[in-house]
Amino acid sequence: MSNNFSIRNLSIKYGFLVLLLVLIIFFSIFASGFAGPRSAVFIFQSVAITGILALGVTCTLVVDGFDLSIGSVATSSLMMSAYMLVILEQNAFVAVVACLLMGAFVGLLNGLLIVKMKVPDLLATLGMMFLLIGLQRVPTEGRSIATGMRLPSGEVADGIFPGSFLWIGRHRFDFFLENLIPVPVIIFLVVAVLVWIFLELTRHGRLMYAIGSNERAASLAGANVNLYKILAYVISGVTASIGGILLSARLGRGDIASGNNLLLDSVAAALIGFAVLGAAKPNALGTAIGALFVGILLQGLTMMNAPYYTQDFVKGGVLVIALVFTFALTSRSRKGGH
Amino acid sequence: MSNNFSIRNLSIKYGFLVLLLVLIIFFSIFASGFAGPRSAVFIFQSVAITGILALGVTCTLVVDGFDLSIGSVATSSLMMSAYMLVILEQNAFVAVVACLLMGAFVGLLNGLLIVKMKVPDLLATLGMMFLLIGLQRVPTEGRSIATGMRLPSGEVADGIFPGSFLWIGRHRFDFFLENLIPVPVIIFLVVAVLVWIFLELTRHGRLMYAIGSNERAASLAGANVNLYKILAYVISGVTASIGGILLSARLGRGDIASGNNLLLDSVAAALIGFAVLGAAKPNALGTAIGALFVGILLQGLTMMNAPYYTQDFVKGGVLVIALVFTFALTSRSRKGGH
Amino acid sequence: AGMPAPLDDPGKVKIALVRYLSTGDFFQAYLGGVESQSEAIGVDLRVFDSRQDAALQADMVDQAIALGVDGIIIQHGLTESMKDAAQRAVDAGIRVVAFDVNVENSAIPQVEQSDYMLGKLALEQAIKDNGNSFKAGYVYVPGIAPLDRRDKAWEEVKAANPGIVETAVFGTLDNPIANSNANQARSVLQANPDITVMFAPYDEFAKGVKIAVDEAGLTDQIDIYSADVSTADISAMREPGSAWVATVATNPAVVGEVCVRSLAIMLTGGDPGRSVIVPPTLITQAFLNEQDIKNMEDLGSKMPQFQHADVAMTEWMPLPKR
Amino acid sequence: MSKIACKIRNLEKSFGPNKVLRSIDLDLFPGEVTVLMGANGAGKSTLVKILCGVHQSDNGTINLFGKLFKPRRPAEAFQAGVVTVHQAINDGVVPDLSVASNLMLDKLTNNKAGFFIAEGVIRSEAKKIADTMGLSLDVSLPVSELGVADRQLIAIARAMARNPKVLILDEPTSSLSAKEADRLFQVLDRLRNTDVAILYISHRMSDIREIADKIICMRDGSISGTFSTKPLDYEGAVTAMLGHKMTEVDVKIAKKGEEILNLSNLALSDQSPRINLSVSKNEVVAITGLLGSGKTKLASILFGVRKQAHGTIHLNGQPFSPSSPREAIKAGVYMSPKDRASNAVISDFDIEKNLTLPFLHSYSWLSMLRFKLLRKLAKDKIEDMGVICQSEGDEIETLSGGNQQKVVVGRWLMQSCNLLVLDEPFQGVDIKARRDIGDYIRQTAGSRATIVLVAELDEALEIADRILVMNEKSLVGEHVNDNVNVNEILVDIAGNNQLLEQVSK
Ligand SMILES: Nc1ncnc2c1ncn2[C@@H]1O[C@H](COP(=O)(O)OP(=O)(O)OP(=O)(O)O)[C@@H](O)[C@H]1O
Ligand SMILES: Nc1ncnc2c1ncn2[C@@H]1O[C@H](COP(=O)(O)OP(=O)(O)OP(=O)(O)O)[C@@H](O)[C@H]1O
Ligand SMILES: [Mg+2]
Ligand SMILES: [Mg+2]
Repeated sequence: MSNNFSIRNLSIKYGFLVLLLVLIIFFSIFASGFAGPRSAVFIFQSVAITGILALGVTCTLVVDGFDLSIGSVATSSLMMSAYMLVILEQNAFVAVVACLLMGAFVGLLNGLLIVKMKVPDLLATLGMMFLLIGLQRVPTEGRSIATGMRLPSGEVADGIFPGSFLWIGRHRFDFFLENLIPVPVIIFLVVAVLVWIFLELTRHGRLMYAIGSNERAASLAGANVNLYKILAYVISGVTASIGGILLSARLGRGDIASGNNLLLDSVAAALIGFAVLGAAKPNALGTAIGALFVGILLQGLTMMNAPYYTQDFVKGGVLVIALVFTFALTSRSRKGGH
Repeated sequence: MSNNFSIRNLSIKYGFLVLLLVLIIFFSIFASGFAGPRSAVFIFQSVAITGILALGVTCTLVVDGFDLSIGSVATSSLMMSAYMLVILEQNAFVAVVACLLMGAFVGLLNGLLIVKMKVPDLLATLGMMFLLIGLQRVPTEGRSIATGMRLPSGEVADGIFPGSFLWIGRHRFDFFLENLIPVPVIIFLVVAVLVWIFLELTRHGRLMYAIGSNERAASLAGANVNLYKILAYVISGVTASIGGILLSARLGRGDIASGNNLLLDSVAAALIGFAVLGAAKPNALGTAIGALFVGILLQGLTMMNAPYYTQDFVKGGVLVIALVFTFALTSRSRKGGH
Repeated sequence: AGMPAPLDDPGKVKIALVRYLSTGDFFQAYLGGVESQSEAIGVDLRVFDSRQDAALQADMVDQAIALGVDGIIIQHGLTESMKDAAQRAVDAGIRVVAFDVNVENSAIPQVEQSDYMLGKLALEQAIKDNGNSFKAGYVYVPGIAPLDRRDKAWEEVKAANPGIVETAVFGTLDNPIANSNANQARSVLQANPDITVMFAPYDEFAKGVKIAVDEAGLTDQIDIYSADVSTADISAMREPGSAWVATVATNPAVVGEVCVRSLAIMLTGGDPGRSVIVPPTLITQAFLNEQDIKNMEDLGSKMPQFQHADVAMTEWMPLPKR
Repeated sequence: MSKIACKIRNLEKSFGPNKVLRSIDLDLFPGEVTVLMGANGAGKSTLVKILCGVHQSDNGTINLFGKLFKPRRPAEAFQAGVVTVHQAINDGVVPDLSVASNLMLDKLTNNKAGFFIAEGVIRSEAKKIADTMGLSLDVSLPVSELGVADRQLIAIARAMARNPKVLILDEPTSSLSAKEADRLFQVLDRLRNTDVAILYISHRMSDIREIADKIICMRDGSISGTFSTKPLDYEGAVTAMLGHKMTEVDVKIAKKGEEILNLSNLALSDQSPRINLSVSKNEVVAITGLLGSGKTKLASILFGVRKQAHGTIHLNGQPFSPSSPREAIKAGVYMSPKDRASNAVISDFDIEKNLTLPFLHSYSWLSMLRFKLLRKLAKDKIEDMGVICQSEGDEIETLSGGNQQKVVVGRWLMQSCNLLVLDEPFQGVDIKARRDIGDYIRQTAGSRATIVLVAELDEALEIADRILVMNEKSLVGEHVNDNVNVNEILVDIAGNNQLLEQVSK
């Protein structure tokens, strides 16, 4: 069957990519300002943070889990970095490390809840989500953190977001053009490649897929199921905290209202990834492309001056059509009966 | 095993209810005004809408599906009822029927996407969610709908929310006390009882549970798998639209709003339901109690003047502890090994 | 017609509106004002919607720069994320105005609807109606810039009037906001039956509180003071026996118009001033009932100061058709 | 026999109040195949699961080559050289991964293996492993597309390649036919010669006769007999396992009623030969044949799961062409599918719910279930089928493999029908229960036509009035089960004489 280069198999494999291409061509023609390296970088930039989160959630999907806490881990990391810098007046390095540790710790907690306490994944991470949403607001009583803010104690916070920290979110490397590629885009690409290598090319990744497909069989074959599941949630926690650090460095402030849409957008990207290259399962390449897909769509629509509500509508519509196309074809070619 | 009245089995079965009781007692003592029939009615009132949505999502969980679109179906129903009443100047009956049909239709679409097009449930309903979020804003170009509003055409909308429609959201029946029980609470209880009867006492419910556990075996035992899956999504769509109607009747206008919190809160209620009476699976009674649990917590904290962020925190914390308790015990008593 | 260069050539000048917030009536009406004023002066408008993503909003400024627009309106956002982007725009020779966000740039005029004044006027009315000694419930969610500015007014009034007791603070931005706040307000009223004034300085909050007050049957006992207004708010305030007695608002469409006019003045080489403040208007239930006002348009025609703000005006400035 | 490979003393295990293993003493020697016999629910799999680290014993010790052995996880058992093929076939394979990854799963879980995997190496090594078991599969196919026999072979092949010191096989041939089983025995012979200690569990006497060096019998969680002097006393072993003597089956050919099912010129798939068959009321027809000969295909066509390529089916004289199991059931055609884990067991349900699943509509009133009736019917059926359990409310997952099988077959005996198709109904069922169920099927056969699809000839001989042989999707032989010549049937099954020699060796 794998040697069968029928039109159907080609469309399963490349249908989604063709759709992406068609979109790009369409927008290049009809949306002035869409084509061009800066616009392309902008698209990458706009999806970098959701993309990084989506890659983490992909790892949990691989072990047949789900992480609803990523959005709140990211915003906690955003608040935490601001707290470290502005209120505790730490340096950038300490802030970054603290956030990464926090992400890993939350992931570990999620993993332990799921693995040791047998709490269903959705439930454990949902509880964690509410917990973090509350917790991140306690130190400042729900206020955003910015230099010069007045603390509950009455003092004024003197710390600042140092340049070295802002660099992570704002610096742009020259690449053919001056100041072209922002650091978050590089980080996104690096995370994507790392997660891809991990899932596709290492035996650990393969075992994680095995666990996701049949946990009991994997365990009976000697895989340390608990360890790998915890690992998946730790990865997810760490990537979410990376996302939060980038957000913080881009905003330059611990903004309490930012990051609301991160969860749904990154889940969307990870799920769209199912359709890429006919994988029909969570995969890193698909997730990255899924994130770009959404970015391209939104950028194109913005460039065509479409009102904000049509963006959701078109996003949903294109999503449904693309998915119907891919999955209906995939499933039909798969089986004749039982 | 079922005759084993050990402490562990008792705590699995009644642990969550005991926790609920403890909460109620705690708040009755420490939150002035918490105890009493009117306060109890508020709690029911405050969770009626999420509870109704949660009961729908429970049906999709039973067939091992998931409906991410409920929040947006509810807000679409909210907008649609307002559109019917204020702009098309229809009567309450027509508006209600139209919303219910819309909910059923969206559920049908979700079901067909999942069953016929083999799109994974999360993905199909996510696409539908975005689609609806966009769609509900198109007719009014993102404006809320209220009597006297100026339409894009320049005319003024003269329709009103008739008393018969507002009655659905606002009327209170006498019950021992005057004006005690609001219509939404009655509807919530009726929906809960109906869904409970359907899932627990009818053969259709049992077949749905069978499908959720082993779809292929259920099909080979003669169950009409596709029909029941579609039915689950239709139920979910209809209950979500009922939620939207109640929201509309309570607000008295077609408010542009996102349903994100409705989605998360009702998913939380449905998932907490897993822990009630040691069910460890989706169930209607658990879902209703899960919704009440959240309502009691929020009502009590609000009455104790706790800042809003502590509410999320406490909600998450109590959730996690309750779940750890229930699931860790359940799983240990269930099996000796993995 | 009769406009100074470069506005004398309709369609030649391009401006961009870069938004942080877009969902809701205020923002929709604001956009309407921007659009109609842009049309009146004949400039080509592009709208960038970051949907509450502050980082994306900064990038959108860069995109607008890359598109070669002549002027940019920054609508809301965060100082920290917008400051650099705004500076880049200025460096690129683009005229910029900022609405309700301080980008700390002397080349950029600041259009404001003065949230502080919104809160202040509403509270003054409350004291006028209820005296300077009452028990109040306050709806507030910290961390949201305009609410924080309105909170300043509340803190000041409280400090100046020791007789005003803040019995309960609550509030949530959980969607749908009015419904969630109704649930909270319901609990608060149950726990604190002696509250007589509710200060809800955001109309979604006020709507929620009104629903709760109605449900608790306390319409006669409680007065609600709020900020912002919309057609739906007007009908809620005018319901028979409504507890929502006053709100203070600027017309969002007027604010949108003022932003475009300020930018137009800058494009023609003029100076609208460092700070352009659109004055708020007090709207009472009694006034609405007296004048039989049904919607925003009626309000505009019965209240000229609401229809048009005489700021950022020049003699050549064309106004949108009413 | 010099050294003991595995020495078990006083091993005990209970699940709740249910004592499953009572003071088990057992020795395994290198280079010896120890066969463990026991009725369904005797505790064989539980013993295996303790040996491989899935369950922990409540009491007792295990010594492995003189060292104390108490594995807490499967990985620990592997490290000590104890390799297991489990009874539940789906516990042995990962459906979403390719055949190659499945065969190499052990390499992947080995902590000493490298960080990266090379797809090419995996494939070529997997091919080698596949060859040892004579698996001729495209190793890049996902396992989800394979049938149950291939899955079982993959699990076995992987275990063989792991260089075990102690190899445990829990009913490895339950889904295999004689041909594949024979290949397994060849490989086991090789391992025996390299001093591997083998524990072999099976309900098939033909396997046991072929492979056993020693037989140990279990009854109700205790050892009830050990047989090690050659020639082995097979009948004595069966008696020790059951606690009483096994009666001989004596099939009395029943009088045929009117014709129920008629297949004319039916082709299972394109280009396959045409099948003609008539089955009558009160008749039990067994169809036997090698794996992949088309038995399951025939059953799926009759049950509306797939469509025939050509030909027609008549049921009670009417054309019959169901498009789903639901329609087939409505027409009175019931089928118990093979591969219970994938196709029949509802793992979240208890016994009662599993038993009554297909006919809920007739046990409900206005859609409302009649719980009392359901419970009573379930109790009766548990009795009829001899399911060993605590009550009808037991979760099906807590039953032993054979007892689960009884439940899913019993489900289709809850109501009378026109045509009953049983696909491998005796998979994992012990010899006594098999006879009892066979008797029960024959007793109730009067009202319907019955087709039983079995790969084991013994099973066919015990139950059928008529035995048909299927080979390469066509019916190649028909034998009335009355003093049949077994060799003739074997010839038909094998399809050619060369294979026959192997099979009847
Ligand atoms: N996880 C479990 N929980 C409760 N009881 C169990 C569990 N696993 C097995 N049992 C019980 O232990 C007993 C022995 O089961 P086991 O699977 O060892 O039998 P077996 O000898 O392998 O039978 P079979 O020949 O049918 O495979 C049975 O009564 C079974 O119901
Ligand atoms: N576990 C399974 N999963 C998916 N499909 C299966 C499974 N078991 C059997 N099948 C399907 O059953 C049909 C028949 O399989 P196959 O031709 O391999 O064997 P058969 O000869 O019909 O059965 P048997 O081995 O009983 O003689 C095929 O369509 C096959 O895909
Ligand atoms: Mg799932
Ligand atoms: Mg067994």
